Amino acid sequence: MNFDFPDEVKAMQIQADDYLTQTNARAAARHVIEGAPSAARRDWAEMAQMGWTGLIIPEHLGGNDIGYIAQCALAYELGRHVSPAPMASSIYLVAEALVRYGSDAQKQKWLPALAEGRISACFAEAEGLSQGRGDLCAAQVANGVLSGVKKPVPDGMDAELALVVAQEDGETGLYLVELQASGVTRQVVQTIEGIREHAAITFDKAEVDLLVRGQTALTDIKQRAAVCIAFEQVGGAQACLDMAVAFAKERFAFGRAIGSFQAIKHKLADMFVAIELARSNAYFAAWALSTDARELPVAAATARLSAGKAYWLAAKENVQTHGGLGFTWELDCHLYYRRHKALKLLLGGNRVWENRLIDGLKSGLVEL
Amino acid sequence: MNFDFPDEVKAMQIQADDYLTQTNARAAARHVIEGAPSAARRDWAEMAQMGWTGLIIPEHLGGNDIGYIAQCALAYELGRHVSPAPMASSIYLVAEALVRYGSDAQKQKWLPALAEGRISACFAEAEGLSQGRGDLCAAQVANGVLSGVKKPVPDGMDAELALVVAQEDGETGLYLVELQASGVTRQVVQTIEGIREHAAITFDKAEVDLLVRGQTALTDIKQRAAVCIAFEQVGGAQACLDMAVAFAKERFAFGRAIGSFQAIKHKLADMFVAIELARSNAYFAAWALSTDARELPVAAATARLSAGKAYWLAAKENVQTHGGLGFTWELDCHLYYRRHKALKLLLGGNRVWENRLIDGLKSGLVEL
Amino acid sequence: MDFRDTPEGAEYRKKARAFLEQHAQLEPPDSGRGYRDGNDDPAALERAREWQRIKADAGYAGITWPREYAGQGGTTLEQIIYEQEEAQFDIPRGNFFYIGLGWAMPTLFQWSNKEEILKHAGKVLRGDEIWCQLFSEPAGGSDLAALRTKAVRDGDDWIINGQKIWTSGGQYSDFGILVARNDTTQAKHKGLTCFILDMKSPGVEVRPIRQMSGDSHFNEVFFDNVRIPDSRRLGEVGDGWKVAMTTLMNERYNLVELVPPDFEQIFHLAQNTVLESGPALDDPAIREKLADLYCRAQGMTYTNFRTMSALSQGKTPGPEVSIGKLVNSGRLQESADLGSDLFEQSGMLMEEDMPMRALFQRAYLYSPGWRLGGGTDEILRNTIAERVLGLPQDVRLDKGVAFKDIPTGPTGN
Amino acid sequence: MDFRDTPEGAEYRKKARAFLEQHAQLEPPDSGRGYRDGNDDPAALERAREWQRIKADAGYAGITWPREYAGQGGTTLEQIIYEQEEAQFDIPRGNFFYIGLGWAMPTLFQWSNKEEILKHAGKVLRGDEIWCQLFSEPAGGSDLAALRTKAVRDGDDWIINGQKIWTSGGQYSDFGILVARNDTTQAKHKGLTCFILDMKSPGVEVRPIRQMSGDSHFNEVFFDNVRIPDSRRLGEVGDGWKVAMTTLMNERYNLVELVPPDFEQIFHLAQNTVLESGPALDDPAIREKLADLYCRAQGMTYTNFRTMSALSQGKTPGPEVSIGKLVNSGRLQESADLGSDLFEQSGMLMEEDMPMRALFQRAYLYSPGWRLGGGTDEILRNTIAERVLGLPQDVRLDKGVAFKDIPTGPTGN
Repeated sequence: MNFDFPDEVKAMQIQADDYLTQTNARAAARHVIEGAPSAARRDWAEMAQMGWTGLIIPEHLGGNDIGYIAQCALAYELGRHVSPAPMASSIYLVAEALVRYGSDAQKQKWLPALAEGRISACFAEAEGLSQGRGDLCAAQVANGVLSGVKKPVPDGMDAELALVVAQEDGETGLYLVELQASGVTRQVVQTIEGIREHAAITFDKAEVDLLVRGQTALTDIKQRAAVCIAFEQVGGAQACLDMAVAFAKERFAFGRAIGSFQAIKHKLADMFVAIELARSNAYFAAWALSTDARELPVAAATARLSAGKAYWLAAKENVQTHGGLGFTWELDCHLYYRRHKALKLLLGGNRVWENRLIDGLKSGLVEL
Repeated sequence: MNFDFPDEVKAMQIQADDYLTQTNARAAARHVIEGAPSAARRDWAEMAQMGWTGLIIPEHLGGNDIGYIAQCALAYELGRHVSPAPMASSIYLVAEALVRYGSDAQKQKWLPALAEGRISACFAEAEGLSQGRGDLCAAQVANGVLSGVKKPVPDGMDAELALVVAQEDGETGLYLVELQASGVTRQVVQTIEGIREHAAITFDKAEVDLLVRGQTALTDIKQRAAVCIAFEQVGGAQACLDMAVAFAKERFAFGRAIGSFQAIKHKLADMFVAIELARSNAYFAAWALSTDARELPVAAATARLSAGKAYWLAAKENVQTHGGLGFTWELDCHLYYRRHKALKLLLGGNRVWENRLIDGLKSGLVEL
Repeated sequence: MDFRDTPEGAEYRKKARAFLEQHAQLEPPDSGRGYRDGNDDPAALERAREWQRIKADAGYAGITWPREYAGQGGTTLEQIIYEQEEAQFDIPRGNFFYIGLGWAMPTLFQWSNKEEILKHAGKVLRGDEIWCQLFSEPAGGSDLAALRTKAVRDGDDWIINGQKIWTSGGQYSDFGILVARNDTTQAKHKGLTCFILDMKSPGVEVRPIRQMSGDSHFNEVFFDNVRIPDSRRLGEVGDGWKVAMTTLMNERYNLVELVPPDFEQIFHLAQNTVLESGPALDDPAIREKLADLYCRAQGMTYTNFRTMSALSQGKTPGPEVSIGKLVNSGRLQESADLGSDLFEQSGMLMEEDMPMRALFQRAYLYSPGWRLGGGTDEILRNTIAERVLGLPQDVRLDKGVAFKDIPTGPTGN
Repeated sequence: MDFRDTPEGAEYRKKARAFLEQHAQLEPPDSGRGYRDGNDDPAALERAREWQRIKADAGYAGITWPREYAGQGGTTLEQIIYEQEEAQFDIPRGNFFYIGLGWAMPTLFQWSNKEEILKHAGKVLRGDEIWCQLFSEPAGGSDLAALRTKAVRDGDDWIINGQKIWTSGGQYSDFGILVARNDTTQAKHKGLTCFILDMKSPGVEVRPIRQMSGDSHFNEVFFDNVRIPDSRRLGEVGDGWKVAMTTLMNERYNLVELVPPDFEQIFHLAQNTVLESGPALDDPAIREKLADLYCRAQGMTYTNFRTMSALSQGKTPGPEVSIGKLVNSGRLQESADLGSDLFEQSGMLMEEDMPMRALFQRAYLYSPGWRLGGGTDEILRNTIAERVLGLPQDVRLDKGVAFKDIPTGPTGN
């Protein structure tokens, strides 16, 4: 049994941590939220140079094909440093969809550009307020063109390529759309997160290229991305715990470190417990992702729910542990508090994943 | 505004506390659970003498008609002392049903006997495992006789009279059944609670006397009883908090009272908060009960849910605060832990009452 | 048992309501009004001042103030009744004056002299003079008394150096009540003294603090050799903690104020949201959460009834008054989280066209502050445990130790 | 990344499974087996002893014991693999021998001598000798070292007076490891000494404790001038805490054992229960609770995989091992509560014809004990905070104070 990242992945993870520390990913996140998103773009090219964008892309298409385990380890670091890079949009979702469902021509056209960081991509599913309902999708494709409005689309302002969920003849499909083409207009929308720019994208008879039809493919892509995002969530939660522990050791009140009070100690112990459970579940999901195991639907849902819960606890109680300071803009606590919500809602909230988990158990996908 | 018990009710409450302390209601509860239920019977007669059984029964029918507020205050004390008296069965449920729905003859026949404590009564609704479903009731009445099995029936072993929920021609009805009559057999069943004897009652063509037809009457009686039981729950929770606080002040570990550790302090503070919220909700429900207010369905559900939640927290964390000792038979912690479950499940669990609450809000029963 | 007003209370409520109906509209449940909405608008202060004058003229300002200081000589109950009614109306919000009205002046009534009080009372009542509270310091936090701002006697003056934080309204305040340390060789709670500070004194600098939500409702205030005449001292030298506590007791009471969204809003939201499975309000998992929030909301409403009952009978309210802020800040954060989750991926949107102008999303960002300000959750639990339940104090390392010798960091330990 | 066994582990598992299949049947998920089921049957000990002999003969007893003491010289991993497999079979339960096998003998291996060890090892392996642990005292609780049982030297003997509590298996034990205080003028953790006690010695009295569930799985043990020869001392005089800790470290690890109902049972129950609205498993509120329980159950399963990975690579497991008991006892109580609630009014019934023989109802009554034994929730959180997160210790009033001078009650404070 070796239920741990392999050594070469751990080495890559340390490199990633170094890079994100040196380039100060948290500061980059702060630039975006303060209205200067350009730094994220520079980092994106550098990340591609280090091979981060090509981990699941075959070598002949410009990637390095190192695999999903490495991608999960990297996701953990990106989450921990609350990076604003469009990795989830471009790679976990769009590159993933291309790798699994793209034609040779589609792969040739887009994957090298994504692997080399020349472009970024976004995943456009939500449609504003109707989005509580997965059965409703107003965006329509007919005669090869798409009309409709998608919002919020994370990383949608900068991306060259969108993967759009739309209906055609009453069936759900995934369509590739070039965003510089005519019939596409974009507008920044304000969200709770702010660390990634979100767009409202209006398609008015925009040309599309069908990637794949059917709800199954959509579910497949989302649950695969959910595994990587669970690692981002666990990483974010760990960063919150680390911040809170460091602060509790240094901050004194009533003549002693606040970390010597049980109210703080037990709060942080509970965070630790939630994070370790989530980490273990994420590991299993990474294995299921990397081996295309039949357990994947249940494993992905378990990892996601557990990571979301740990992140919520860690994000809010990190603010609380920091006291008034934690509530200031100046400290980084709020970056994680904001990001928590974005990661929890991206790909659908808990209700969706609880159903997927229980339905998976009912149909015997895993042995109890 | 006088959102508090009136002085005369408070005086009665003090008397009740004195009586229950002097006669050692907790010890009586212990006798029942240890298999000697006779003490409860003796106390029942004394309680009747003090007028506790006649609070909602008109004077001309042997009661004192002091009213619901007094009955709620008394319920609080009975709950606090975890009394084994069949008050909920005989009075909150059966006497209540007779007062509200009985014919003159039925009232004449039963209410004086109940008010004077000459008999006790029980409420027979549950039917073993099918009972999760309120839409299923296998007990059937035809041609004036009842057949079916009811279990668990709290206080069913001792009672002379049962109020039975049964179906006749597809409609739910409430029927009075004399338990010493032929066609009735009873057997003790073991329950989590143990503080009140529970029976399985088999009716084999037992003669019945129809009290009232219809689901509405059943719902009405249950929600009225739920208010009194909420007071028992709040009283029980308060007793747990009092025990835990006293223990935390006296028990020393690491050279100091365990009540000086934040883990214990904050646990007990949380109990206090839950209990005060529940108490306030119970007060409002008592007002609604005593005035037949249109808010009653929502008020009863709110009081019940909130009291159940406070009792669960207080019952389990009282055991926890007492440490290993709390887990022994010798201490009284477990009496409350057991009773909590009985009161939560009697009249139906949380799901039932959550639906009643939200449905009540939807139909505008209360102003938001 | 009755929760209706006493005849006098009912009469007062009727009049207050008539006054409000004459001057304002009822606020609809879906107005989306959030914490300090409109406060950042430059014209907000002027609008609030206008409303304050209308209230003062009608006798609804300084309801509990003594008549000799231009107050109404009314009861706390009347004050509460008025606030309950006002909360239902769409009036200019902003909370510019509540420190002066509810905290600063009552402290002066107890610790200052008639002449000084009369200089301010009328202006405060009409919103012409604004006060702030200068207590919290960066090094203090929950350990309120650990403050380091120094007051050194110099002839008839005191010279102040140091820094305060979380000063609400510092930027537009005319005066503040300041507590500073006059002697570091005394124990922590001793050696403190209170003053009235003219905020326009040389050496006072006010800088806004940006909160995690992006708003700036608070300030840091720096003192660089600021002079305060000894005549503006409140209480004796060394009595500063006692003086400060008068005011803080008021604060604890006042902070039980409800911040939107309350239950009404989350219910409204669930009622108007449709999920795949049907109306959100019919989903059992959502019903369970709403029922729980309702139980706490009503629990607080009826707990306030109990407090009002005590007040209307001239009694001191029971220990149940201590639960308000803890309960309310917890359910605020939960409601905000639940409300933004209802919309799945779109729940992140903070656009104006979101239901109730994205009230739940905004509340998600301001709710953490409510678990901190006016006593953290942890401090409030301690207070309940010690003052209500009578549990022993935690071991105190700082008790009876000279302030300068109390450890303030890991190396000093 | 792989959670399959190593080739050696797989081989070991295969053999263990073959052995188990030869001697026992798989246990079905609805067997309703609860905590210590069958333990109270007078014949249980004999059945358990029989099974223990079969295991010993096949080499599945004392898996990690050194070969020189009749053990298998195997790895912790092999031990875990065997236990994982055994847990799936319907074998005689009773836990009569685990203190001897897992705690007492390993302590002797470290602190006793070959001659003494060889006197016991073979008998313990075959279930012919039973051991108990004599640590906890009424005044101790979470403050384990606060024990008062006295050991006074008298020639070549020690004379023991005092009382122990929570002694599992005290009534049928042959020997026990006792820790007693030999010097009250030393600090709490000093002045303690460990002994091997022959439970048949004159002056030893064992009385059962009745638990809140009505069962009696534990005892009080009283010592009235009990004599122990100095040759049965473990470690030096005054080293008792160190010796006791060897054993307790083993205990913390062993207690991560799962007690039914686990997720499998609650899922099975929900799957087979029909509510008014349809199958319980399709109710969103129940789905939410089950999903949460599943996340914690799997979280523990995979956390154990991480521990096993470390062990199979010869590394020390990481800090994640410390979460097991806290997580498991919490979800045990929640599952028991949820499972009994599913049946509304009938959920109180404890009859044999309830689903899984009323497992959930029985668990409701035994689950509180799991939050207490082997370290309370509160102590476990402290341990995680201090040992894993490195947070500072709480202020300790008893540190370095002579045991006799440590306050033990309100008057002594």
